[in-house]
Amino acid sequence: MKDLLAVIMLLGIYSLLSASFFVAMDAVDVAFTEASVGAGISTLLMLVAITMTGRSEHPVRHKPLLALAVVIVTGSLLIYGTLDMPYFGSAEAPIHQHVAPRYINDSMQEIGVPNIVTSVLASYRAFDTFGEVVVIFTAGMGVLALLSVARRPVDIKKVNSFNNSMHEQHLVLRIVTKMLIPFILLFALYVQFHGDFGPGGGFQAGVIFASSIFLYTMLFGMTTARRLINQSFIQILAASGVLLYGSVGVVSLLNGKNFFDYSALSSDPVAGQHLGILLIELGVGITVASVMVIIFFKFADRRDYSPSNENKDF
Amino acid sequence: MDTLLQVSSGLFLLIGSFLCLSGGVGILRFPDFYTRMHAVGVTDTLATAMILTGLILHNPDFMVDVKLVIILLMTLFISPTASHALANAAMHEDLAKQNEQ
Amino acid sequence: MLAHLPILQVIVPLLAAPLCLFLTRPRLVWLFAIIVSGLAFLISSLLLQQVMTSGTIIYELGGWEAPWGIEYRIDQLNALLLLIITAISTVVLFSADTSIRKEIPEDRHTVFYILYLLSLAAMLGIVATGDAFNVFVFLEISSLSAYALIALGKDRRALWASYQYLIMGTIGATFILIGIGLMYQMTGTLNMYDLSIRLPEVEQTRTVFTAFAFVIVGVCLKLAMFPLHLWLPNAYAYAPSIVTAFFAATATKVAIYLLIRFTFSVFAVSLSITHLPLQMLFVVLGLVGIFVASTAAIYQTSIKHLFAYSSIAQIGYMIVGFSVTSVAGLTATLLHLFNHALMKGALFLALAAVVYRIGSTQLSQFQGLGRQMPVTMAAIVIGGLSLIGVPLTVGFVSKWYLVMAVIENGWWPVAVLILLGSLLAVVYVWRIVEAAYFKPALAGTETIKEAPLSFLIPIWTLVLANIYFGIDTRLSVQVAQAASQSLFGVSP
Amino acid sequence: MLIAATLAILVVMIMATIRAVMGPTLYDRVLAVNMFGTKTVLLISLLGFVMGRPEFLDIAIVYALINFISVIGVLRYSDYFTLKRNGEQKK
Amino acid sequence: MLMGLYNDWVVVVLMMIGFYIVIAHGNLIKKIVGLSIFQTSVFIFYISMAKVDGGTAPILAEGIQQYSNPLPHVLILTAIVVGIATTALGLALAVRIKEAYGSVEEEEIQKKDNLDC
Repeated sequence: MKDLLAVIMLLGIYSLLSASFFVAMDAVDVAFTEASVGAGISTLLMLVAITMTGRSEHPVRHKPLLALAVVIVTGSLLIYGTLDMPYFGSAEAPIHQHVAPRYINDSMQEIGVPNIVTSVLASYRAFDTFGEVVVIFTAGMGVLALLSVARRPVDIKKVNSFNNSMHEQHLVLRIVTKMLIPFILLFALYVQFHGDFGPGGGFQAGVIFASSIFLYTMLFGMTTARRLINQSFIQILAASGVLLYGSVGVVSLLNGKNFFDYSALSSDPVAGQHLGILLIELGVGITVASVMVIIFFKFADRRDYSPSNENKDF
Repeated sequence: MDTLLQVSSGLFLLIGSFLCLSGGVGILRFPDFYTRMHAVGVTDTLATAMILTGLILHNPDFMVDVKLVIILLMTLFISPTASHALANAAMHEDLAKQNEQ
Repeated sequence: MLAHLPILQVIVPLLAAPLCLFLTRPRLVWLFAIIVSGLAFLISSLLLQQVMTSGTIIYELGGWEAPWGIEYRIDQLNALLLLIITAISTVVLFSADTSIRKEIPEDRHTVFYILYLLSLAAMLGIVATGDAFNVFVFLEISSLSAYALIALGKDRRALWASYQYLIMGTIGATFILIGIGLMYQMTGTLNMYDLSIRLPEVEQTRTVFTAFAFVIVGVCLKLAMFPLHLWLPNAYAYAPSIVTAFFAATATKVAIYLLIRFTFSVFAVSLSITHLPLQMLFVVLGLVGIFVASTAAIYQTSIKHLFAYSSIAQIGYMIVGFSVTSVAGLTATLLHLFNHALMKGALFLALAAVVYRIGSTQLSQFQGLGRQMPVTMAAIVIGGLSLIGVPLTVGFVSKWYLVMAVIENGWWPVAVLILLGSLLAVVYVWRIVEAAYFKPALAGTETIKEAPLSFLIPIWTLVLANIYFGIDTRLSVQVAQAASQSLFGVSP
Repeated sequence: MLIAATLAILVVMIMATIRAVMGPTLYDRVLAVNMFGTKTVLLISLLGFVMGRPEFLDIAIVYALINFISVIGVLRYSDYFTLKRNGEQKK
Repeated sequence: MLMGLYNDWVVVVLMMIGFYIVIAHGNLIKKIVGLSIFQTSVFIFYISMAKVDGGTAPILAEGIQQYSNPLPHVLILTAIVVGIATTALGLALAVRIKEAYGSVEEEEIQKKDNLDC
């Protein structure tokens, strides 16, 4: 496969397939995330990237024998390692005996949220999730550091006329999109606040929210989208999501409990847990949505203004 | 009443599966892009509608039915739009090629 | 508030990073970062003191007890690492403002400090946590910020170096993830302490063997241990000078910490050493690493590359000490870890000062610098002597302990090889001295002045620490010994 | 009947994958990916019923949305290539 | 044994395909695609270990006794996020490299670097 565009589409299929597999394996939350991230966001980012780096791959000249050897050794080590593993689906495996039973049996009394994944994610292992939000924030800052361009566009008129010529042919798309976007936003809100009861939560909601903005940008052009969304405002928003998450922990510290102990938030421990989960999910959602938008905009900006495109006839 | 629902649900699912398969054969066997597009575009929308209707009839739970209806509506919107956009883009490329020649 | 110190250690810099976006001027952000880093340093010294007096501190996050929630577990080893990281970070930050003015465009300064603080917080998080998966998460934060920081370098090769690091680093992290998954599958727990209790039951299985292999290879990729070191020299050489100074002194230390933690605490010593030919493997790789990297260092034309290769060689020493698997050997490794952070911090900071003045680190540009920048060059010379292991510097102390530990184990040839390795260090340090002091200055360089105070003060703080801990070894040796004893379960 | 429908959809998914790998044009691939996406939506809805917990249809909705967005994305950015190429040729 | 472990072996093969793409291909974008496949396969490995025969999704409902293990799901949610973060940063680097070197092929970049020295 030398055509990277095709490679990326096949990657999208792989991602969709693995997400269906996750559903079959009962991991509904994971399937949700993999679908929106793997098949949605990362495919889009790769598409934008190859418009800048070129679409075809050069043939490999030398035979990668060393690579093949490394892969075979690693693979056989892994196969060797699987030989003593508990069998697939067996309920006697250690992982179903040791830590997990408490989550399954007691999380309803301790946290009061039917979705066990949410209660483990947001309360028992809240610090991991905080780390996850910081990872996303770091990626946003990293992309900001790498792809920021000076305010001065190369030739804004040319870029605009190029973009417009592209949009004119999409009248039907524009109308359908206009109808869809409010629905997508509504759905994002539903996912955000329904995460306690069903699959979903802040991360998925953030991604869905961001993808609606991507859709808008792709069909109505960067200039229109930028009029809608202020760059420095969205950076502040990304930071405040992280801070919202962190401050929930700080509040419990100030109340004399341990960091992220949500029972400090209310007189009734279970109600406190509920409130805490709601707040941190909100923080996650805000950060994820705004960082995704930052990343996407930076990529798109770079393409329109990058010096390498300067001499090209659009 | 119940048996009637079950039977009709099964029927819908059957038709849906058949349409699906014919679409699948179409995408593999048809000679060029536009004919494939036709096969997929038509069967996709109809098959989805059939299978989802079958599921709605199958299930008495209200919330689930609402979600199924939402999915149905969305496919009815999205599928033809995507097909339209695709055909449109392909046409443009073809026209561009012809202009060159 | 004293009870919450373990979490504050990580959370203060972590929450400070997004706060930077609210500050308008880069200068303010810099001041803020120094304050935060200083605060972290204060917390880590308090923690070390607390641990030395009252033993291991356990902090349960979210109030959930250990195998269900995530816990922070600070013993002597962690406390020592926390102190090293925060100290170096604070000292390095003092010269950051002056240095990056020359090397990074103005509009990226705020982002630079944010990434720096994130990287600091993530390293502290890796060290403080007692949960295997949490290690992975924080490892990724530190790696992502490292990729971005390295890519900020002026040269275009910085981008390529950063990309290579990203690929290698992600492969390493994914290997660690596979290893953690296999361990989890056999034991059902992610908590390190719990793992160490439950792993012996299943230690004979092939799955645990594979898990161990994957974790070790993953960590060694991050560590840049000899055959897996290819990403390191370019990454260090083309990153902004401040970043190099910070990472050279801390990042590899964190990876060494992980190696020690996984081999000695999580997998019991019996498994890691007795059942596997790990000891031999590590000694050989360590020694080969020392020689190959030192020889490569001799042939470099850029001083940053030279010291980067020397870092790989120093990692070799730590690996040798570590593979002795006795209290003495581990003490030597920890001492060298501490001392190497001081030396490399001083050396790379001095290089940053040179870059600030002459804009390059090519050896040919160093001619006559001994007279033009006497104070900076003196620091480089002392740092170099410390690398060689001359008495009265920290380098001597750790080499001494290392050789003693090796001899105690009866490995005479290894001890001789270690001393031979030091001779190679003499050669590459001499090349710098020769260029700086015994060659005439290049034409047109008369205007070069001594580095500004914002460089000299931090550099000399580190250099003096080099000398102080080379003479008064009580503090460092005591902590290192306590840490290695606790790892082997020997009561002091 | 549910299981039969699931199997039929799996077969169609395989067919779509074959077309996506074979190509030959970009648009054939996009078409195949789009078809694959809609079939995934159906598969997820059916799987929910087969496994007896049909509450999780939210995922299917997301799939439908994402599928739409990625088709638009591919078209939007492939336009970019076509126009760029045409521009270069004119020059 | 075959029935009990076939699933793991398929995952291993998938992982190794991804791993091979990362180390054998010279195109920077393709390397990132490889990383993505590698990571997704590790996710599949984690999720398949969480499955219990006869269990259902870990969302509590009345009348259900057997749930699959929720902990690997939580870990993988975090890991997916880490994956997308790495992908985004890697792509950003690739874009910058293209601008600086005019190419995203490993061989050409190395050739240009050697010329610089």
